[in-house]
Amino acid sequence: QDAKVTVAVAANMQYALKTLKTQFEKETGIQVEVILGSSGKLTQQIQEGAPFDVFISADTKYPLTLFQNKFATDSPKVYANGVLVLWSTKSDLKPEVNMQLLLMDKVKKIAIANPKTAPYGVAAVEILKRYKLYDKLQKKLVYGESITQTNQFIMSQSADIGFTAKSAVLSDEMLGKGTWVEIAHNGYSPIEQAAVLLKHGALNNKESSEKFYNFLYSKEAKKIYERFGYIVK
Amino acid sequence: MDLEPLWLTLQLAVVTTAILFFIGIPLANWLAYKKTKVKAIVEVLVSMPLVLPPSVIGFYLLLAFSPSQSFGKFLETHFDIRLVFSFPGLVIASVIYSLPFMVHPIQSGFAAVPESLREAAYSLGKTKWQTLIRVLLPNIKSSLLSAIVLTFAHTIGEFGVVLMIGGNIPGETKVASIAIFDEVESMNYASAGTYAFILFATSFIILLSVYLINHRLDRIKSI
Amino acid sequence: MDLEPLWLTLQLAVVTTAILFFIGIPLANWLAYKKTKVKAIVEVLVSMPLVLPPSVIGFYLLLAFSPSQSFGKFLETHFDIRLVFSFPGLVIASVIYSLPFMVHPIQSGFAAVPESLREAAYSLGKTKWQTLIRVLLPNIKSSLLSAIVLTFAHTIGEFGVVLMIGGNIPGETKVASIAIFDEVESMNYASAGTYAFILFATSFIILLSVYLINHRLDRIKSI
Amino acid sequence: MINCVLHKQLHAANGDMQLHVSFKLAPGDFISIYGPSGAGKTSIIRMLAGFLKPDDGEIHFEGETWFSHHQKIHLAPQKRNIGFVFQDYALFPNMTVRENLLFALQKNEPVDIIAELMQVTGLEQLSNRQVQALSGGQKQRLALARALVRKPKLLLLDEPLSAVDNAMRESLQTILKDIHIRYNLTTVLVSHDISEIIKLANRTLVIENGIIIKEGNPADIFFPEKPHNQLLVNGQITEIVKTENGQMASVLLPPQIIKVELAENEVDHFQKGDLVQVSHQKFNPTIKKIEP
Amino acid sequence: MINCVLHKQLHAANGDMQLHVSFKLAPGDFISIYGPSGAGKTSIIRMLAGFLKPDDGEIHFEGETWFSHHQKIHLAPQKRNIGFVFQDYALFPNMTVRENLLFALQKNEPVDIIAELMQVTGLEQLSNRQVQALSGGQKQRLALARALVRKPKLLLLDEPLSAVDNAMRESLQTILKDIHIRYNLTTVLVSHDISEIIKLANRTLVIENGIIIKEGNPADIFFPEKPHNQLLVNGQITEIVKTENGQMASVLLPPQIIKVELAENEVDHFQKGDLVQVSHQKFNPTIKKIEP
Ligand SMILES: Nc1ncnc2c1ncn2[C@@H]1O[C@H](COP(=O)(O)OP(=O)(O)OP(=O)(O)O)[C@@H](O)[C@H]1O
Ligand SMILES: Nc1ncnc2c1ncn2[C@@H]1O[C@H](COP(=O)(O)OP(=O)(O)OP(=O)(O)O)[C@@H](O)[C@H]1O
Ligand code: MOO
Ligand SMILES: [Mg+2]
Ligand SMILES: [Mg+2]
Repeated sequence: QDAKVTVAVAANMQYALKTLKTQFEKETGIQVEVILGSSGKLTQQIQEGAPFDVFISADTKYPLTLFQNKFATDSPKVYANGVLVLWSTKSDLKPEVNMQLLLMDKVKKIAIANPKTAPYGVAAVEILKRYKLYDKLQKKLVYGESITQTNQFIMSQSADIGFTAKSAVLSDEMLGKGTWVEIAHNGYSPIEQAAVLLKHGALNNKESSEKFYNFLYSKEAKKIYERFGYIVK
Repeated sequence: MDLEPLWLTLQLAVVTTAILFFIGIPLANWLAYKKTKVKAIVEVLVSMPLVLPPSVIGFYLLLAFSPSQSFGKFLETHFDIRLVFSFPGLVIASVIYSLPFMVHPIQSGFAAVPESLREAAYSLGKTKWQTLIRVLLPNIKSSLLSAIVLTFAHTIGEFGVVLMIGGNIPGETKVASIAIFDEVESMNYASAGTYAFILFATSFIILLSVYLINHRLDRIKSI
Repeated sequence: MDLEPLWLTLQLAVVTTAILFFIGIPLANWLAYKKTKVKAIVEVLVSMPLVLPPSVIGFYLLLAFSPSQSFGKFLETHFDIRLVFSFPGLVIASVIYSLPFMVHPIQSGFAAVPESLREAAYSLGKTKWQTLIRVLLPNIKSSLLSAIVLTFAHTIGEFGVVLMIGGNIPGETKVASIAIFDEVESMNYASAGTYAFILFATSFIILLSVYLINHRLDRIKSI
Repeated sequence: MINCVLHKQLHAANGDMQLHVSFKLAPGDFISIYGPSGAGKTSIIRMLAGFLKPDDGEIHFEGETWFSHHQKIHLAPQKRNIGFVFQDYALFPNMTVRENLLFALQKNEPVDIIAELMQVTGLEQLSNRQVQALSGGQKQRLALARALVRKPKLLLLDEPLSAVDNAMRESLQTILKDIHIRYNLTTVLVSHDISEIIKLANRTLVIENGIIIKEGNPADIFFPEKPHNQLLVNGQITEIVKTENGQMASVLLPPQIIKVELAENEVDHFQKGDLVQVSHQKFNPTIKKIEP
Repeated sequence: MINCVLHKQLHAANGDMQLHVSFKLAPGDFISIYGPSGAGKTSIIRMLAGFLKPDDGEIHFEGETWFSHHQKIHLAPQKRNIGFVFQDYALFPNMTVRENLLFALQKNEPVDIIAELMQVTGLEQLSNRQVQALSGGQKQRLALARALVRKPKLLLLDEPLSAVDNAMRESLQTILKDIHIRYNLTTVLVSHDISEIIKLANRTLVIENGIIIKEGNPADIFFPEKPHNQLLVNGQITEIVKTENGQMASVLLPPQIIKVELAENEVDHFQKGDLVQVSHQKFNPTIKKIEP
């Protein structure tokens, strides 16, 4: 009966997680139930008592808060570093490393994740500020509730271009759609993505939760992160 | 495609409608026949879910249900019940959210029954309860039908509140409206479209049937 | 605290109500007096936003508005208009979303005007338009009031649709209901509470006024 | 024996109106309440039934106190032993004729009364009819029968016959009269039909503006003049034609038209359509019964 | 000159009913339509007004074709030169008396007609009253005045006086008659009041089940018997008392009660409340006008 683990997953990890999940289920026979959302939203829900066993965040700050507020058993452990990309699916728009193209007239809307709740949004704002574009572009910004909604804005061309996770553009769903460019890693603070084992999991579902949590740091897992563009140290 | 969200939506709609049916009848009865000043206030409160943003309703429910707040804490420590992110929590939220859709049609139904019908039953020595069951309800069948169907359909459409207090847990709180949002976000337009189409078609058929049945009942009555 | 979302909500509600007023009157007029079979279908379509999940409405609007789809592309290439993430897009969405709240009360209002009043105007040589302006509308003031207020309040409450097509742009599409959701997600419960309270209080006062004014009008009429 | 003093402030069309009445009913009385629209007739019997609460006063019925402002008693309609017949019948549309009557039957009462009442009111054949399918007169009889199932001591009737046609009214009046005697009732009838009142009631209250302005035997109240030997009938001129001797008016006195010679000096005075009073001195009539 | 042939399938309470009528009106005619409820009276004048579209037939009015099934013509009510008076008055509640009349005035028509009509119908004093504050008779007069503002050639009246009391009816009938002559109208009156028809109309159509069953002069139609010299009046027995010679019945013949001696053998035959026919041979009456 305990052969199930409920995992709250930051939206950028959803593509990698599909593969992780298949692998883990095959190895252990334990079912993985995935709840997606922005890291901030999931953190809020966990604090309100959501019944999640493991939390895979897009940064270290949110899991740390949970640990400090006694919703997690251990301090958070980084599993990979995220990479930010600039992506467009419009045929007449080719993202460049030099971001001045964002100022062009034909770029009407730029999608980023909501910096209030999504670490990838924070990184995107940081990069725009670094290039002194933030104030000029503020009118063009639209905010996805999480990185998924951001992807959706770019994919449907509702936004002409946008900042998202590299894992997204490498995913099966989006592979080969539009063009993207990786943002220089020194342009933003490293997106150190960490996970924690939650109290709920430790209390109600110890064995499976721990198995899954440990699996996140296994060799096989690391290979999968790399395949989806994450940097693993 | 995962049919669980549709199944869950159906369960939620059935349970909510059933509960509201038993809350709605006495409440509508009271509103239709009382003439106190409290009535205006209660009438407004019943209508509030019509005009309040679901996020406002969701916010207050979140405060009420959260185990860190007094009511939620009380439930948690004394009964080991947690309403956020749970099906019972959704049911309570839906009951509040769909309340006006049950109460309003029944109230108009009661108001349309001639007063003399109630009084006739009283003059025959019948209690209010007997009068309600044997005389009033059988004579407002078409209002009851509207109320049930609207409540059912509106519960199917519940979204904002669920998003805030439901937490998208498969098999527990991931209802169809949330699943559609989710699928759209993950760009599975095909399955979003399938969910949406099923809900659209269901609502359309339900609503069309009510209109037609109501017209039929009206005609039968007028003959 | 940022008051812009509240201000934006107000603008959206005013514009939507104004537009719906001019759409709602002819539509309600048609529904109240036509007896064709098309009518039942139109009646159901008008009621659909009542029962469809906002996420379904939002999904279809997103498809329609997206510049990669035909309608959105057409607007973009010919008129340089993009409806997603824009205030005009929200207005269109709100108009669809709140349609039944404008049409239903006006329709019942028209239906309650005795047929002979219209016919009397016709027999005096007045056109349908003159009859509408000079006879029908002045005699359904209280229904018009209900319609306006309900539409206004319901637009304030719009959430799910805006969440899907709005993009949360401050000053453009970040209306109060979205702001509340946002604040709750980022755990700023205090400011979520403030927004929620303002909306709650506004809705309550608006609704209470309508009920009281309506009762007053009813009483005046009955004397 | 009913003894009542009633005071109620009513909200009439043209401002407030004080209803102030007091009257007594002896067992077996058939009293009628007569008066213009809005005088307060319905209000009075609604207070007797308990549907409307008086502002002040008392109602005593055979030793029971049904209402007393000072003692703060207001017995629910359910607990007053009354039968009430509504102007709009108020039959239960969801039930058949028989079901309407069965619904009225009190627990543990024998069911015989139903058959008896159906027979008295001539409804046996209609037992399983839905009430919508009844004619006006049949509905009226059912309403009456239903009010009697409980064997009330006090029967209250609010203009029960105003919506039925003449022939039906005749026969229902007869039924009403029989029932009043047969079940030993005290009956209060609101009516605006003087002929009906004279036929049925032994006493009349004439109400105006919430006050009893006259009270007594119906014939005395409505036709206080002494019987005399002259006949006056109102008619209408349908035609005026020239004859050898002057002019002749045809006067419509339903069911016939009579001819009246006009004197020379009267000719210009009359014209077609005029309402006229026909009089005839030294009148020596015979009468013949009209079978309904 | 109006010439019409009308056919319409109506959905009556007890199944469908075929309305099939054809009639002509000469200019200046005042015709009345009489018949039981549901016969199709209202339907006929609604078809004349253009509110209801016949299934087949024609309506020709002084050379204009208002309706023709074959030519597919159905003139809108706005384009027919009619005045229509509704049973429920259909006054505009959002306007005062004067505004109701002004609304009816056509563009560029002189406003004098308003004052004239207010004077003819006695509404001058009420010019600025809201219509809700009018009495039934005042409302009726206003409805009539409003229908005449347009100076229609054809005036259609649907039971216009059925809701007013007797005295008011009298005076409105007189106004109606004067107006008919003064404005040279052709008038069609739906009425179920025979006395009213006799007073006002020069021709009557009697309708039953959608068919004209009789047509002609009102007095001939309703009282086909020859005037004769016997008087029959219906009355009601209010009392029977013993006298020395036998029994004496008091018979109510409003406005009086007369006394009739009963023969020995008749005594058991009569009882209080009975309706009776009073007859008197060799009748030689005089008449006196009743001033309204
Ligand atoms: N519950 C009530 N409270 C106050 N006023 C009332 C109430 N019910 C009726 N009235 C008013 O009292 C007045 C008398 O009404 P009532 O129905 O007793 O008259 P009525 O004599 O029966 O007239 P009608 O012949 O038209 O039936 C009316 O003006 C009515 O508006
Ligand atoms: N538009 C319509 N289409 C079909 N049937 C109709 C229509 N209007 C009325 N009827 C039916 O036609 C029948 C005759 O109605 P109408 O109103 O002409 O009768 P009436 O002679 O005026 O009766 P009353 O004296 O009761 O006013 C009724 O049974 C009515 O239901
Ligand atoms: O994966 Mo996130 O938490 O939406 O940036
Ligand atoms: Mg009354
Ligand atoms: Mg009619």
